[in-house]
Amino acid sequence: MKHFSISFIVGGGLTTLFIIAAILSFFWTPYDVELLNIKGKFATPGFEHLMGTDHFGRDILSMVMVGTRNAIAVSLIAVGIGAAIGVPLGLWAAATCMNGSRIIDELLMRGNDLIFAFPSLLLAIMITAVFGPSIINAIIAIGIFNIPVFARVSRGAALSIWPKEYISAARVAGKGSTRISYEHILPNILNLLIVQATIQFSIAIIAEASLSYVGLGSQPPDPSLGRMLNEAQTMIFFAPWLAYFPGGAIVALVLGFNLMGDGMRDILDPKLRQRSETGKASNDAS
Amino acid sequence: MSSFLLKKIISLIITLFVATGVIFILIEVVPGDPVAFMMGLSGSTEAADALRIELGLNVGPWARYVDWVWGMVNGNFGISYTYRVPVIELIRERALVSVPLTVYALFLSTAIAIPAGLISASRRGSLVDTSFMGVAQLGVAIPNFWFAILLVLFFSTTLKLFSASGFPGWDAGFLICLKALTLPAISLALPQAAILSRVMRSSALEVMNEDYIRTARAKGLNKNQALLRHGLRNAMIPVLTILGLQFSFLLAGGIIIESVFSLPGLGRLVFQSIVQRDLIVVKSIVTLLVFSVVFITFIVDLLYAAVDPRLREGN
Amino acid sequence: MKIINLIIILFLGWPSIGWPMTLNVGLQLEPPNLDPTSGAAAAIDDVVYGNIFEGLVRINEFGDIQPSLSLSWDLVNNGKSYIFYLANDVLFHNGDRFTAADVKFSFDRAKSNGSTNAKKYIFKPIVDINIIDPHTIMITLDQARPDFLFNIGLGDAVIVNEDSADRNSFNPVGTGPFKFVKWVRGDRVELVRYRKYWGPSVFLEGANFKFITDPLSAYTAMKAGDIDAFPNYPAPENLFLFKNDPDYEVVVGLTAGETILATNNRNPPFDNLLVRKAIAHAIDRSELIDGAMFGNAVPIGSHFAPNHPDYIDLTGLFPHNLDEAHKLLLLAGYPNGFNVSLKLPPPIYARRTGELIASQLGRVGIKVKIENMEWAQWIDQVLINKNYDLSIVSHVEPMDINIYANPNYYFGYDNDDFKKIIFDIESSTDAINSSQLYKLAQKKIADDAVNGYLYQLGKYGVWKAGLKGMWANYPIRSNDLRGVYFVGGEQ
Amino acid sequence: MTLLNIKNFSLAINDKNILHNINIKINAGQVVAIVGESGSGKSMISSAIINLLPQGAELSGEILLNNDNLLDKTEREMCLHRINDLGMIFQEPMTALNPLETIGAQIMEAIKLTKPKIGSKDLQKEAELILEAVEMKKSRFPLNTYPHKLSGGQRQRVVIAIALSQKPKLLIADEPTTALDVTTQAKIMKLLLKLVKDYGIGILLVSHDLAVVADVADHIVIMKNGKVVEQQNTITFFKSMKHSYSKQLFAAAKHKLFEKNVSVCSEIILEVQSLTKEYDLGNKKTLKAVNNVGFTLKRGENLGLVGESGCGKSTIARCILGLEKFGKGKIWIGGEPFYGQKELRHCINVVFQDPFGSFNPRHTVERLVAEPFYVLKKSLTNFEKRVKVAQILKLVGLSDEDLKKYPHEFSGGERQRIAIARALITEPDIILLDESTSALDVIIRNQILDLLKDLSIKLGISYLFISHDLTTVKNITNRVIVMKDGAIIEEGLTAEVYKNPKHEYTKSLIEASPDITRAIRRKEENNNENTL
Repeated sequence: MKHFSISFIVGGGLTTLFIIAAILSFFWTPYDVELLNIKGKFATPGFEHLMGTDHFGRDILSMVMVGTRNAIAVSLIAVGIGAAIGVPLGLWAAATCMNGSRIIDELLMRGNDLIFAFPSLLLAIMITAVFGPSIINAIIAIGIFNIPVFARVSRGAALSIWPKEYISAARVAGKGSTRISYEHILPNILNLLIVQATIQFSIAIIAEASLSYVGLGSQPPDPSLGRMLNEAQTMIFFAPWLAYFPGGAIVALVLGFNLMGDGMRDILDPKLRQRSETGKASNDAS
Repeated sequence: MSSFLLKKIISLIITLFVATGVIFILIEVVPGDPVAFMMGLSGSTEAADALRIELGLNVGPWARYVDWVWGMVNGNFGISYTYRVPVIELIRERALVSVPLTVYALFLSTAIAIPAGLISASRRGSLVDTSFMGVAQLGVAIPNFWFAILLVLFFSTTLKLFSASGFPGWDAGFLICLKALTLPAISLALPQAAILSRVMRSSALEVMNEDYIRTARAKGLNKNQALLRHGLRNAMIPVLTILGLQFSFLLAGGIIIESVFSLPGLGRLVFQSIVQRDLIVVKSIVTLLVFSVVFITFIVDLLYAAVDPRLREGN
Repeated sequence: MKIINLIIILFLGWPSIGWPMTLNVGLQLEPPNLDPTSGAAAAIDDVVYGNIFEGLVRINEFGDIQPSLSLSWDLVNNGKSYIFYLANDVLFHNGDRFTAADVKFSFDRAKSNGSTNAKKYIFKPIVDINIIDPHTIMITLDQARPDFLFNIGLGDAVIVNEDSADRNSFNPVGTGPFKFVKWVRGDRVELVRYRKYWGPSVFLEGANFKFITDPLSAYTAMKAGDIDAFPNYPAPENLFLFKNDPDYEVVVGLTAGETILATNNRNPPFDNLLVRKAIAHAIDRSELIDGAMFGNAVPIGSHFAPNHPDYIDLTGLFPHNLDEAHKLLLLAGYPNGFNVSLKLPPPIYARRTGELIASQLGRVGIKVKIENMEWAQWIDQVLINKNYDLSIVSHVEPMDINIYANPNYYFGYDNDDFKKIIFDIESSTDAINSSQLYKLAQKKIADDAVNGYLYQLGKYGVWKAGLKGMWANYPIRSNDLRGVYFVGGEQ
Repeated sequence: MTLLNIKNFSLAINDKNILHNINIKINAGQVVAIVGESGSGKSMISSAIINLLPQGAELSGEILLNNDNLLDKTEREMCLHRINDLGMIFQEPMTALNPLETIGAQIMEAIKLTKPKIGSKDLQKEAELILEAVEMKKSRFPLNTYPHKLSGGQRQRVVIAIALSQKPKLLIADEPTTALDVTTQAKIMKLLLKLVKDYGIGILLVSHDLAVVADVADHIVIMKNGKVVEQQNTITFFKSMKHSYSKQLFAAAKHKLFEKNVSVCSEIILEVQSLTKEYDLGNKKTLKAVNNVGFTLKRGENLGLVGESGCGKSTIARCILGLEKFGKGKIWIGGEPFYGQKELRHCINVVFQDPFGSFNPRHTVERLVAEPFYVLKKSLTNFEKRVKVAQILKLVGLSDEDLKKYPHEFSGGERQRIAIARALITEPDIILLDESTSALDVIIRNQILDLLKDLSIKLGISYLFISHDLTTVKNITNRVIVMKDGAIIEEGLTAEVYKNPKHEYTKSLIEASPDITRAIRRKEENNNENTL
């Protein structure tokens, strides 16, 4: 248990740090991120600029702060979209499956498979080719791929709840499957969904970084971590800090969320916790 | 079993068919005329019209869709707008880079992840476990393109061990090609290995709680023997799923890695084709990639059956 | 020509170790195909022009018209007809002999209805092609056109062989000093010296054009020695690293690319000359060149290449002056500025310059929203549908100031005085007069501040020290390798 | 000769004391039974002997196997002991075998551990022999059979075969028959007993059911809260048990309810008419889970529906509850055809088996018990609901303080009371009891049965009591139906059927069901024979 608390504390700490930085960036950054100062370009990290400046003389710390905010915003909304559409679909599929009409379930799941079968980055590129690169299209592209994930997870979890006796009891009380899904199933799979959401969130951060790395995320002058990395690429030989800080920010952000997700799983998901305890049980003490 | 197979194959075909529709519609709405693109900033309109006829872009969308799908059914993927060679030839050339790269990366990630996951699981909570899983966490968190850049910096420019970019072609020799693919494969494999080792570990841990492991231990097998002889195959089932997903992901997901290392792979071809509006190439490759995903899922299903006698007998 | 080679050998010594050698040339863009007469992509000419294919005349490194397949020519009929005297003993790479019939075939093909030649307009004025004998041909135009000779020196007008013309896109057959070997798509095109070349023999045994899209890879490939020369290195910010390295030579030259802030003159507020002038004052070229090109570019004040003899320096016409810009905006009725969009195509110069321009215009109150797009979208939205406010692009066609005479071009500049100037240029056969007219044209569009004139796009040659004969400039797109050789002990 | 001697053994896990000062001896050829309710720590003893304990376990005292302390052993030495001296059988036969390997491979692996040099032919022969020994014929169960082809009882035989193949000196059987049907249970127990005799090994039998062990054990150990409260030779134990807890257990095992004295009206409130339910198995095969079943339930009557797992009784329950669509047949509730419509649902309610799975863990007791109000036509105010819920809770022996509590705050028995409260809240005519007491410990089970009986008399409700356990049904129903393979094979007044079963199967069921009085009698007879 100790091991997991540490991961939760480290993860939670990192995440909180980034969230504070992101919120702070709404009100204050050390410098204006849209302020270009060619004369002050490539300043090395120091007192004046903690993380140095880039090729336009912009303050990297400020850009990392705003970039983090953008990454978090994109990921949150994208995961939110995925959950908002995917979870009801999954619950619906599970309900119809339990009612014996497998057609809707099959249709939904095959639809999910179809989205799953599309190479994600390619589809995102195609979506942005259709609508032009923008932060909203990045959200849509990432959001679409979250739908099947949430649909699957919630369907699977719901299917494990449906045979429970309290569901039968609710059905005996005359409750329909929609009401049962919302009253009994959803609250009981919520923990699992929250854990999944943290995982998806960290995946979305990387996806956003990849998209903006190829130039399809948020557009300049709005800073984005992925684009900063892309721009830094050719300058890494003489100004490596341009790449170290945004790259490090992505890694720390994802790491933070993953660790927190792991810790949360142990706290929130009693089944897994129980499992991990019985897991210890089979490890002998000799 | 045969009806199970038949059902799978039918659903495979339907999925592909629907996929072609989705792809076609998506491609149709992509703005930007391929002909205008090819003509550039100062191309003449007359030449553009001639080109349009030459490329078969002067007919309606429905006719083009039917032509395209019917062509693919007959193994004819059409002629690339920009390269003017059969698409299938382009795909074959690129697949000769992408598929080996994928296999290589998958081999690396499996070779790292499965032992690491097993060791972690069997020494749960130990220093080894904690450090392995710490590295895995880090591996999941590092974007692969960023990792690739760091690798290039270190191996190509600092150590000058590997050639930074390009692919010499298979006729240059197997080892030379393998060397050219090594850094890209590592940068693709690391995040995958991180994910895989976590799956392997948790799957192994779960299996270790199973009653049959206790039976095996009661027989007198020690923990590791019990895990290897009775746990491994059972634990491989979720790992297989992930492996299947990773294969498809790697096949198409190497776009960025391919461009960092200047590898002429499938991913870069599609990316370039989207940019150049070589839509017939985009359509065909995306279809092919979708097909490969569906097909690999199918293979994984068959593998399940090979591992699990319960599925083999179609229960 | 052979004498020149001899002189080189006598005075500079035999190009030493490794000669004859195969040169590895790095290019950022891979050509979509290898037929310069059908595609518009500059990347095709990058590989094939002067190496595989030759025209009747050849544009050299300095933009001069040189004899090529046509050893000399006469202008007759008041400048309406050209008589070309063709070289003897020229063999195509497939072994076919080159004759006047090939010239006729090539030009007729480019002119025909089904032609997909991107520069069909070159051939439009041709009214008659008359084969006088197998090595003499007369081409008659509708009127005197002084630019015709330059135009047939372009890649779009190279001479092709009837038997192989249809396969040139993937198996090019020309008359040049190098022969096509193979194309590993996505990686490289291999050329080898053509031993039966009709002209002076070249030094290189062969050439591999390697395509390296990623600027990072370009750097590492260069540093690792995989590439001998990058004629147009994609990252100006790295040039100083090579400059500081004695193993490499950096040659910054010029391209024919005028980088402009393209302005939609059709729509308000840019239909207002005061606004355009205000923008011209708001632009700080030195900051752009420093920030976007890392100092490696030449400022321009009009749409004309600075290395052209007829060039006049107009960069002082609208000096960087924010007060002046503010004043003009106030006069134009925009005291608080306005909102515009800036649509940027993919090249890195456009993206970087765009961010700086947005910032510079922001200083005078013009709020710029940047929209990055792919080329296809850019061509669709900006070039064809003219749906834009501002854009940044380099016009890399040589001598293309005449585009301002086309009111339907995406600038939307419709000025009768200017059209008159261009008309006079096109029909003038007098060199001194046309030079005057070109200067007039430059002045006219600069005065009207049609677009923001920023800088001439540089050509950043990076190659191993000791490599000689690479082009320093890109008057047209070509990496003509006929004069390339190594000197010195080490490669 | 003492085979195993547990001396002053105590166990704590993560500083929580689990076992206190345990002293148990087992001789070769002797069956020692440890009996206790769940949580008594009985299973921990078996885990401790074989040394497969959870992490963080602290042990003190001694476990001597042939005077050799097992607690001093390294893991490697313990492995040797597990191979050569100790065998173990677990509760869950369904999961105790590796599903991916054949039974032969799993047995041979065990043999190979004891005889590393054995040739493959001999190995195979030996495996076949041991399967024969557990009464698994080679012709029906070749070595290459996979576990999923076997029933629970057959799998348990394989597990026993694995344990026996190593010729252990001590066999630890932890609830070996709890998961099995009664007839199978009886057979397995008989098999175990035979093996003790044949091989002369000692058996440590862990069980929650005094009746089950009474038949086979030579020595009985009663455990409660990690302590041994009493241990005796079996016969002596039953003759003169001293500890009050032992007496309580004994009484519960013999439990007899007071006679039900309600008048059964002639009004039929539930009628099932030729009900048939088929499941599609694919490949054009169907399983007739329920085949042409019909019966009636009268007002005030308590009807038992008995059969072993898979006989279709649960399917019938689900059909009656409107949870499952059925093919042919009709169900009438209160004279009206019922096919799951909301209007009739208030007439019938249900109490399920699992006291833990019956409640949404996120709802309060108040909300849980009030859930069936949903079926009523007129909706009640929250206050009305609360009053009603409080009343009902009192009726089942809980207080209104429990209204705001969550299910996990209650014990199993209390939860079952809440389930009953929920079933009663709409004042239904029928309550379906689907194995409602089988997951409970004996003492609690009897309390719940008493409560049910009490409510039945008070409220005049009819029960349809579905169970695999004849003893439970015997005491609460007027009439009983016995099912096998989806069909009714015997039906009659409960007392009649028990006294005078007509069908062979019913007979074997009654014969196999553990009965403590009968077991004691048999034991004594045996003993007398031996002494004579």
